[in-house]
Amino acid sequence: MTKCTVLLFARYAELAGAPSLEVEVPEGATLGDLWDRVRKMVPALRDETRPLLACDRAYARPDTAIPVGGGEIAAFPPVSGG
Amino acid sequence: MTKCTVLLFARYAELAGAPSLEVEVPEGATLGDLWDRVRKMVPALRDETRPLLACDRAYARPDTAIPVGGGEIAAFPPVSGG
Amino acid sequence: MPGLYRVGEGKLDLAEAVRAVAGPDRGAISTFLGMARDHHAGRRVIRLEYEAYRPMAEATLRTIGAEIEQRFGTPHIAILHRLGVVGIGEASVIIAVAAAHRREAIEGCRFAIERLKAIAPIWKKEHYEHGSIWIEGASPDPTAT
Amino acid sequence: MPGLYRVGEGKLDLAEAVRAVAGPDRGAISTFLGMARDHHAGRRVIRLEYEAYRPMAEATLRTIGAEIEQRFGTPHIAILHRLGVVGIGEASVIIAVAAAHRREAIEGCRFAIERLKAIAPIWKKEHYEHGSIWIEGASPDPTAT
Repeated sequence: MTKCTVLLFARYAELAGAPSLEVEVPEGATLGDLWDRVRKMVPALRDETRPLLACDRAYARPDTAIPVGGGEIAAFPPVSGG
Repeated sequence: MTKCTVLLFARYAELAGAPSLEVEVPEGATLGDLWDRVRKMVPALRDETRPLLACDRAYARPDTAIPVGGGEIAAFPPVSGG
Repeated sequence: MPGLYRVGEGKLDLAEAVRAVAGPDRGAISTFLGMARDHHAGRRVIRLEYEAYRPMAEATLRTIGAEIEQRFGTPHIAILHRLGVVGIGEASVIIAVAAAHRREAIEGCRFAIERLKAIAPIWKKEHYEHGSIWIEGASPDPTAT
Repeated sequence: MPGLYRVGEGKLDLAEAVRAVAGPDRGAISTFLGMARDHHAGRRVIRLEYEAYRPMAEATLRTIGAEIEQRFGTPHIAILHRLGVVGIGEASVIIAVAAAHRREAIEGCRFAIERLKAIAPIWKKEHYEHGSIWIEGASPDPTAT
């Protein structure tokens, strides 16, 4: 199992009540797998089926493999800066 | 005859050696007639056959009649502000 | 690389952004200021609040700068985004792009604000007299560029 | 009518232009600065000098402002043009347009500089180390609009 920290922002952080979560996923898991795990852990996030995902500070698709060692993973709603 | 003051700007003023000229034109003359007169009076402006013309601070075509009393007439080269 | 990219607390200063991009070989500077507005969708807004995934947001602004340099040929770019509470009438974002000619400066500046809104991981919360709401953009896929 | 229109001597102040257009109901401000550049067509420029048919130039700037209001729906416009000697790196023209939304501010500002260059009776003289020359625009007919 790989231990990952998932950073959450804006509404996701408010729903989770925390700016990050620790999650364990099997070797070879994808970002999508990780997010499915988060949705099971945090009922308030259950309906968030299409988050934006980032791996090591770059946008990544759900089928991206989690880097060895976990990397820096983030999940967040559509952006609204400006 | 109507006595008109023609304001000149930029290169035209330099060529004429003055920022304005006094010109007399017949009643009913147009801006184009006035400019032809200027070109005869000032040899340095002889080749300036297509000036921009303004009457009372608005662009005007050469076939525009000179207002009764003369108005405020100006002639100048293509603009280059900005 | 020239350029000024910052995401952080504190009032934004247009003069700082202009100074960062100006220079004797540049005939044009285009700037954009995003200002906190007192209404949205018919509702009175009393203040804004911004949050960012800060290191990724700063990296994103630098990426946008690199895109501008490639597309418009000028590296003279400043992109500043404020975080935390932004009072009505204050700037939440300031962009400045300088170039030899106006086309590159104007189009580079416009490109910057459009890209920032589409891909920078920054979120705006609108506060009303009663309650507040996170605004969420339409961008379904910031990676599709 | 709101709006700030001026043609005259003295350094231009971007902050003044922004203050003149800003307000709590405006979410976007777009500005343009035309800067005196140190080269033109391969030749080193040591300073610029501007002359205007001043009353007509100011009237023209107001006309451009009215065109912007009609096309882009915002009256919050500042157009300032400097006359006389303008040192390299200094601004010869500053435009600011504010609107509720960015599209109107950005397109209004761009419209302003394009129109100003096409129709405002203002002329630029470039000074070189040896000699100077009046620049003349391409505009054959400013009345054809």
